[in-house]
Amino acid sequence: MAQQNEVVFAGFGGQGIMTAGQLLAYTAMEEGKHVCWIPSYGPEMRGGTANCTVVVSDKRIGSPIINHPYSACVFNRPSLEKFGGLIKKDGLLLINSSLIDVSSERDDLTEYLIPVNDIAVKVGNPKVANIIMLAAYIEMTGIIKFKSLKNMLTKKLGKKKDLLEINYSALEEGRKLAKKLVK
Amino acid sequence: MAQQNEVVFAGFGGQGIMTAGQLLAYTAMEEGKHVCWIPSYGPEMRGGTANCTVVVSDKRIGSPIINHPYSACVFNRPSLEKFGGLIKKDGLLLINSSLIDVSSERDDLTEYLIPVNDIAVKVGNPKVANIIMLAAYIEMTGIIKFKSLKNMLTKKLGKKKDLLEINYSALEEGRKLAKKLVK
Amino acid sequence: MTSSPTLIFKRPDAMSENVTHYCPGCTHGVIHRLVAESLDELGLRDRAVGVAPVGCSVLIYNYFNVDFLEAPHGRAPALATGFKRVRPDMIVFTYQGDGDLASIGMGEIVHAANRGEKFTTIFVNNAIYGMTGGQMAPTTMPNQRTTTSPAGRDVNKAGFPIRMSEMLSTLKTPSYIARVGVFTPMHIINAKKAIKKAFRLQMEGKCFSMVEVLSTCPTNWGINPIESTKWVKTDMEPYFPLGVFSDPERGDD
Amino acid sequence: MTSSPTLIFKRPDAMSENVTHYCPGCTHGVIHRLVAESLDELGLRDRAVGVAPVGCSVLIYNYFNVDFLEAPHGRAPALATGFKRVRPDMIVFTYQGDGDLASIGMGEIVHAANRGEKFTTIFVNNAIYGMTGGQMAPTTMPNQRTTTSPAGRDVNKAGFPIRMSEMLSTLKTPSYIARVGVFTPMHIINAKKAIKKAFRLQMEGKCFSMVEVLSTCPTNWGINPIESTKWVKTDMEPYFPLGVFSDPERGDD
Amino acid sequence: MPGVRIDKNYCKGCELCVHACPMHILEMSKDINLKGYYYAKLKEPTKCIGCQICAITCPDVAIDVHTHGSQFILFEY
Amino acid sequence: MPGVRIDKNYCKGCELCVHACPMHILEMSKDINLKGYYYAKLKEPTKCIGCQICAITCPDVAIDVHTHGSQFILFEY
Amino acid sequence: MAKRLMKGNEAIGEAAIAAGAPNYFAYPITPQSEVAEYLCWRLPEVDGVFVQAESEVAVGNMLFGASASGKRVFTTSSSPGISLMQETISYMAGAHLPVVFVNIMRGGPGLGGILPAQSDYFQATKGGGHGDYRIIVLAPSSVQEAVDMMLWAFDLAEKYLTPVMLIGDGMIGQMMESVEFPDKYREENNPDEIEWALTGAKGRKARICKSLFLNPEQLEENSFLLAEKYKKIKKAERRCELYNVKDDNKIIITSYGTMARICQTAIDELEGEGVSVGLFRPITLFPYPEEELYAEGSKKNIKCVLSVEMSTGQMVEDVERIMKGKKKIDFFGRTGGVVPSPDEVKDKVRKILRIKK
Amino acid sequence: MAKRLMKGNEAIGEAAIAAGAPNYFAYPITPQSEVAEYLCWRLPEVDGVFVQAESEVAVGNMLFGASASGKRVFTTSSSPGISLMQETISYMAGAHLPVVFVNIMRGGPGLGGILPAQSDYFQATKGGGHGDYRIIVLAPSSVQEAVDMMLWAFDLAEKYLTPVMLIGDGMIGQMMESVEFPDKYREENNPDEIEWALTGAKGRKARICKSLFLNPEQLEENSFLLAEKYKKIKKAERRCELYNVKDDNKIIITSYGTMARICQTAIDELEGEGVSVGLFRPITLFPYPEEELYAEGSKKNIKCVLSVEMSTGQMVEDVERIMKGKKKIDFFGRTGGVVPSPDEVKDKVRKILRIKK
Ligand SMILES: Cc1ncc(C[n+]2csc(CCOP(=O)(O)OP(=O)(O)O)c2C)c(N)n1
Ligand SMILES: Cc1ncc(C[n+]2csc(CCOP(=O)(O)OP(=O)(O)O)c2C)c(N)n1
Ligand code: SF4
Ligand code: SF4
Ligand code: SF4
Ligand code: SF4
Repeated sequence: MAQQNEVVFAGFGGQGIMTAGQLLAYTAMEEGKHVCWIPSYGPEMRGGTANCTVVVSDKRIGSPIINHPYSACVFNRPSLEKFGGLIKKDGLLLINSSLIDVSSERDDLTEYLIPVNDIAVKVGNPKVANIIMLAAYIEMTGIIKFKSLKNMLTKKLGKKKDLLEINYSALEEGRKLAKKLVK
Repeated sequence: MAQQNEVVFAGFGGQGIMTAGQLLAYTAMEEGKHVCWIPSYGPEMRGGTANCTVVVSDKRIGSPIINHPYSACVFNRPSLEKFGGLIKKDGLLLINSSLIDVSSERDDLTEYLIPVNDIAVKVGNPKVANIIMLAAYIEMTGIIKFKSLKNMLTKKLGKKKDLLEINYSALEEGRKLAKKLVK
Repeated sequence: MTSSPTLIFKRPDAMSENVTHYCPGCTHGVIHRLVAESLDELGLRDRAVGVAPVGCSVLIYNYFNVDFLEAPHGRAPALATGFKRVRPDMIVFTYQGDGDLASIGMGEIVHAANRGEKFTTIFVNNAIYGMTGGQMAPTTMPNQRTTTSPAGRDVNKAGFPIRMSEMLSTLKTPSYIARVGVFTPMHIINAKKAIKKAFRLQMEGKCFSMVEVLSTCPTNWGINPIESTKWVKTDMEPYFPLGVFSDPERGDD
Repeated sequence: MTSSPTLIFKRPDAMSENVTHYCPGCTHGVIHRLVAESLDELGLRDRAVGVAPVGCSVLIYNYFNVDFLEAPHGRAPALATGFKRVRPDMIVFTYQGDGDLASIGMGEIVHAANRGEKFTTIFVNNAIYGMTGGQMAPTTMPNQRTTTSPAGRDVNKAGFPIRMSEMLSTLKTPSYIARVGVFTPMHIINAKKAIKKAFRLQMEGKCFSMVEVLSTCPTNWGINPIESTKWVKTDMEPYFPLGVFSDPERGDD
Repeated sequence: MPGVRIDKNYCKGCELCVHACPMHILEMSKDINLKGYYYAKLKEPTKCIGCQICAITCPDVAIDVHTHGSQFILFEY
Repeated sequence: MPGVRIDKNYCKGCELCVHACPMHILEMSKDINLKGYYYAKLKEPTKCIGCQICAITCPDVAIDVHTHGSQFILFEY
Repeated sequence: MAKRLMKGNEAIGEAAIAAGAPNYFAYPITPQSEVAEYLCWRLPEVDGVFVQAESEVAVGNMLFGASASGKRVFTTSSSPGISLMQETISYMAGAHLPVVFVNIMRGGPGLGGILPAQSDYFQATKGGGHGDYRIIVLAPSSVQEAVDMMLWAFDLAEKYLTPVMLIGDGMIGQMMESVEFPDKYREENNPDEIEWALTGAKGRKARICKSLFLNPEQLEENSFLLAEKYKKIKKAERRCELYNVKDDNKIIITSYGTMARICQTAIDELEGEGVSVGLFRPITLFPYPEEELYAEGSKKNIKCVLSVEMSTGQMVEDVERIMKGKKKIDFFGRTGGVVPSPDEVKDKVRKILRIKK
Repeated sequence: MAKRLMKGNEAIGEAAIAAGAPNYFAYPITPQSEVAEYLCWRLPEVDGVFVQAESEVAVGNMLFGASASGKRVFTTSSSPGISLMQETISYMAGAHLPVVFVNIMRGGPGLGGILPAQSDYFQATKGGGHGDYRIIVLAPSSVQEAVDMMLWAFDLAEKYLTPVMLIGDGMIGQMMESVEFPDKYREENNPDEIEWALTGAKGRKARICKSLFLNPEQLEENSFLLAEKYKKIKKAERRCELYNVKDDNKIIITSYGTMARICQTAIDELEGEGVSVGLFRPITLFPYPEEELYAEGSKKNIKCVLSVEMSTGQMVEDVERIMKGKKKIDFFGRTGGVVPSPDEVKDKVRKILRIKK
């Protein structure tokens, strides 16, 4: 079977969850991959968790709904609780350790703790926590090229130079940390 | 097959067409027969002809719509034109000769001309033309008993003595004429 | 010395030659003619589209030399909105009875008026459902007998008749709204003016316009045509006063 | 000398213990409480039936200890009519948003009011469609930005906001119709009086009653709750003036 | 000199014109038309003042009005 | 002596009560409740006059008002 | 009770009263406005409720509200009016509410005409609204049957807590036949005895009548509950009538309502000509008497199952499905208000059997 | 044109513009309100018409009016909203008007929920309104297909002068996928070139757009005309896709829309386990690709035709009918917003084949 990767981004509304997923999807598409991004839009939306799933594949994508994704990036505790148990065996779980002080308690996953909020504050804008997570995720999976993501950010943010700079830093920080964690 | 008789009453609105049919149906029902009365309620209603069909039978009635009735009582010219050709072979056609100066031009029917409006005026109320026609029809076909019809009229008109008298006369006149015509 | 005769009153061009199916003395026919004359006089026949209701005037398209659409019961204002929005260069009008407009079509007329759709509505108020055989309408008068109010309209259960013109003219969106009658020649002459003005305002792209016309239904009222016109005057007009309720040219909006 | 404390303000009995799903600062919650308090104070909880709308308050039944019916979008007044007609001994109320009541449900509310149905409508006017994500409502203010009027409501295309209380009070059938606000404590106190009176009039079998409440939607207005209450005062109230528009006890009908 | 023409086959015999005519010169005929209606007709043609009121009144547009020469306009229509 | 009790788990942190209190004795806490909201709390309990205005304002019926002994009624509610 | 000669429309109204359901909400539409015209004076005599609504959308929703009270309620309408009730029917099915609808069908689509037709079969039996629901559909073929079925319809509606629809073509509404009503009319429901009725939360938890389930598992549960209900209905409530069904039948005609009576006349006349045809008349259209049709239709002697309808072919799809390819299926229909005559049916039969007249 | 990553709802809106149909009338409803939110700023850019109507009943009728002008028009809605349009759909079918409806289906019946479902199959394919009519029903399974089908839908609507409906579950509306639009967008229709369009009776006889035929023969004629049209459509416009259909398939799954994609994943995974299953995906639901299904489904190697739907079983009735008893028919469905996983489909297949996991 062809290569397919699935990732869930999950957290509170306002944490840039949807954007992170869309950025990944856009970039993968630009790289010529098949992609599908799908949000949850159910009753839990108001006040609860927000999440989206991105599927990236070399061939036409079957089910857009992934009950057991290969990987997840969880930004808050309810999300960990919801998705921690759903990840495929041998899958990957990235936990925002700035807000989550527990782990999945699974031993069949590769699991990393990344304090994305803390790093974001360090970088200079608490809003880029999602980008840091995304960068780390990409670094770890190689699902898309780091450079492509950077190009995509450049394209999307266009002339907002300041913002772009901070996002660049976020990317680098995420990548750096990922490299450190993995090795 | 069991005995079944069908008759169409047709004329202008206001000629008592529906009432004549209903009287027949009521009476036949009282006599224990199966009956079905059905009006036309189509687009022709406003300004056009009004008609109804009565089916009287010894057994459960099949089709309530009779495309080719055994008999018809037509009160005006458009009705003659509409139904004259539809009557079953060897059927019976009663024509209100007060308003219709032609005949069906069919030679396979028993056809009688009855000037019911003229007789009605003579009886004292132009509105009983329909009763005269009905009486004649009953006399000719024996579809119900004359007495039953009289009883029904008595029942329906109840205490309106004057009206009842005129209706009785109408019945008698109709019967008389029918007897004369048939023999 | 005799000259050849000139026709000073004749069937308007916008009307077809067909004899209507209306009952004798029913003033639907008068209202048809007023619409047709207005279209002719304003030169609009060529680019007019009418929207027929469900009601006695459901066959109105047979009586006009004008393109026509036939709407589901009550929805003519929605059809007119759809049409006019995609063809703002055309002249669109609905012709609706009181059951059609004030009962089932209440939502559509209020919203079309409120959006200020640039079409014209001719609202024929005859205080009854004509076509279906004389049932109570939202405009049926208190104590008026109909087939569904055999003891007369009971205002305690069915409420009072709805005055559409008054109601619609409370909307802030500019509009032309007038109530007229066709129960005497003088009233017909005034009705014509209102209808023509409604079309003129549409022509000028000004506003939504509606003319409510008090009409008769001799058949279902159970009285003759002359009695019917009298009944409009004595029984309907006091409750449904004639007049202009909203006028963009009067600057009262 | 300390006595044991008495509760002088507490959650009304007619309300359940559930935390609402409403956004922080949304005044739907206040209005719920006013209804519950009114039912309690009049002793009506036991024989009350509410009709929920489709809108943010679709789950209202979770917050009341009262029997509830959930209506199709806009049709609550028809359900209430049906219920009240067969159970005139019960107390029936609808709770409806502006999309529900003034847009899709226009026909139903006008006719229920016009028939003088003896139920009470709580009409929550927050100038927007809350539940579906902030689309334009019939009550959206001129130039107000919504997801379907991103450049602000264009009155030339969408018309002006509809003032339901004014419109319904033109009907001749007796009714109690008032507009209140809940944007300051003082307004809440007055709102309560109106709502309680509406229920009292129903209890007495007098008339149809409707209280329009100017409410907030901080989420879809995109401003915080305090700003929101201010916006009601500065932007909504001038167009939607508070007051009693129709009152059977004032004898103006 | 003005005059009216009633197309008897449009007429439904409602009598509104007869009632409306200010000169009282219309009446219902004793014959019926194709549709079975007693139609309106002119009783005293010479008295017609060309006011058009009968025509304006007729719901069935059965009436034409014509004139020989100029006609005094009684009202705007 | 009157007092208010705010059930922090009903509170959604809208701040309307803080704004409404005529005595300015409410404030938002620095902690969050179960739902993640910064909830309202009483800053200076002793200054409470039992006017009920905070409770009347609260959209989430998070506030109770009680009194020891009699309470002056400031308005009809 | 004595026999009465009554118009179908009026008899339907009286039958509802007999069923203890004197609560009627309606909007006029031909060919059934006589129901309202009858009930507007008849209901006050029995302390019933008559409301002329502003539209069919309102009618549906008045029924919705009234039904939730536990009282028996019904309406009558005709094709376009029934289309306007589809959203509400879906809601009431979802909320498990009993209610009886009568559709006196006229020609369609659109405004169509006012004469008899049977072209709303799909709408009634498959569900014209959205979502996984069905309604019970009954098809009377005489005025007496319409009366009997009204009584039965309320039983079914309450037994299964579901909307029930009687569909009859315009003839059923317009014709007068003799009819008997039960000697004893039923009492109205006492809402206090109904465990789901909204009667005020006095001394009990509040009740909620709804079709909203934001949680998909709960919504699915409700749909499965409905599916379970339909299964039970299919098992217990199928009804049909066989006419002239014999071992020498060459053809089985399937036909319902008054159309079936016309077929019956045709069958009688064919029998006289020595052509043996049987009639399978479904009385319940949902649940369709599937086993019964399959049993009759697949007998050795049968060459063809012929669906005769006043439509361009709707029930025939069910017949095809049910017959599972066992026999040739044929169709004859007239529509738009044209009522086929027995002669036309006979011609069609002869054509199938290649019999020259 | 370059690929774009777009949400289904927005792509559907853009596709209509590409189809030369920038005339949109709508009322908000989840899960498709983004179409309106997208078009309310996008349409003014292309001089299109955007009207937020007061209700879905009004939407349907605005489309009715606008379509009669000869311009291309469309709307989008979701299940309850579509139920409210049934009367008008029947009218437009009867009046032979082209129009495109999009139903982004949610769980029902009633208010139900807002999550994806396929339980409006009956309503769409059998006609939820009254009278003898059908509409063309298309079922895209990806955002790109939704776009392509929007273009095709307008072609079909105009070719056959009929309403066309795209039905997609909530996923189709909510997901983002890469999508391409045609390089050249179509021009809007020129009404003056359309012989039935209402353009003003200038120099020609007045045109009437209607579904009313009081004369039953004429109404029947119109119905027969419609029936003829549907026959042509059935002949020419059936579309389906086969996936993994091979001589060793034991089962053919029939499934449409995104549900088919889930089945596809299940099929891929089963293939890996050595279980061979084929997928028959109808792309047109009306006309249903009947011959094609029968051909594939009745092959010797097939044991069972399994209909997989997000409903309690609707399309399965058509499958039964079409398969004429040739094979065992089975059904698997989840509903109410519950989206079945590939695993559940696999389990069902294994169960049918009695394979232990
Ligand atoms: C949806 C629907 N409901 C009901 C009808 C039946 N119907 C036809 S005309 C009419 C009312 C007509 O009354 P009105 O609008 O007052 O017009 P009039 O006939 O008096 O001119 C009704 C209820 C219909 N055709 N469609
Ligand atoms: C028939 C139908 N159309 C549309 C919807 C979608 N819908 C749900 S709530 C709503 C509007 C809510 O707005 P409003 O009534 O103002 O209440 P709010 O949410 O602002 O309190 C709409 C359009 C629906 N559920 N049913
Ligand atoms: S029924 Fe009434 S409204 Fe209709 S044509 Fe006759 S008089 Fe006119
Ligand atoms: S969306 Fe608006 S109306 Fe709805 S709960 Fe939130 S603030 Fe209140
Ligand atoms: S008004 Fe017209 S229809 Fe009536 S009697 Fe005079 S000519 Fe005839
Ligand atoms: S008003 Fe209520 S919800 Fe808002 S902050 Fe105060 S206590 Fe909390």
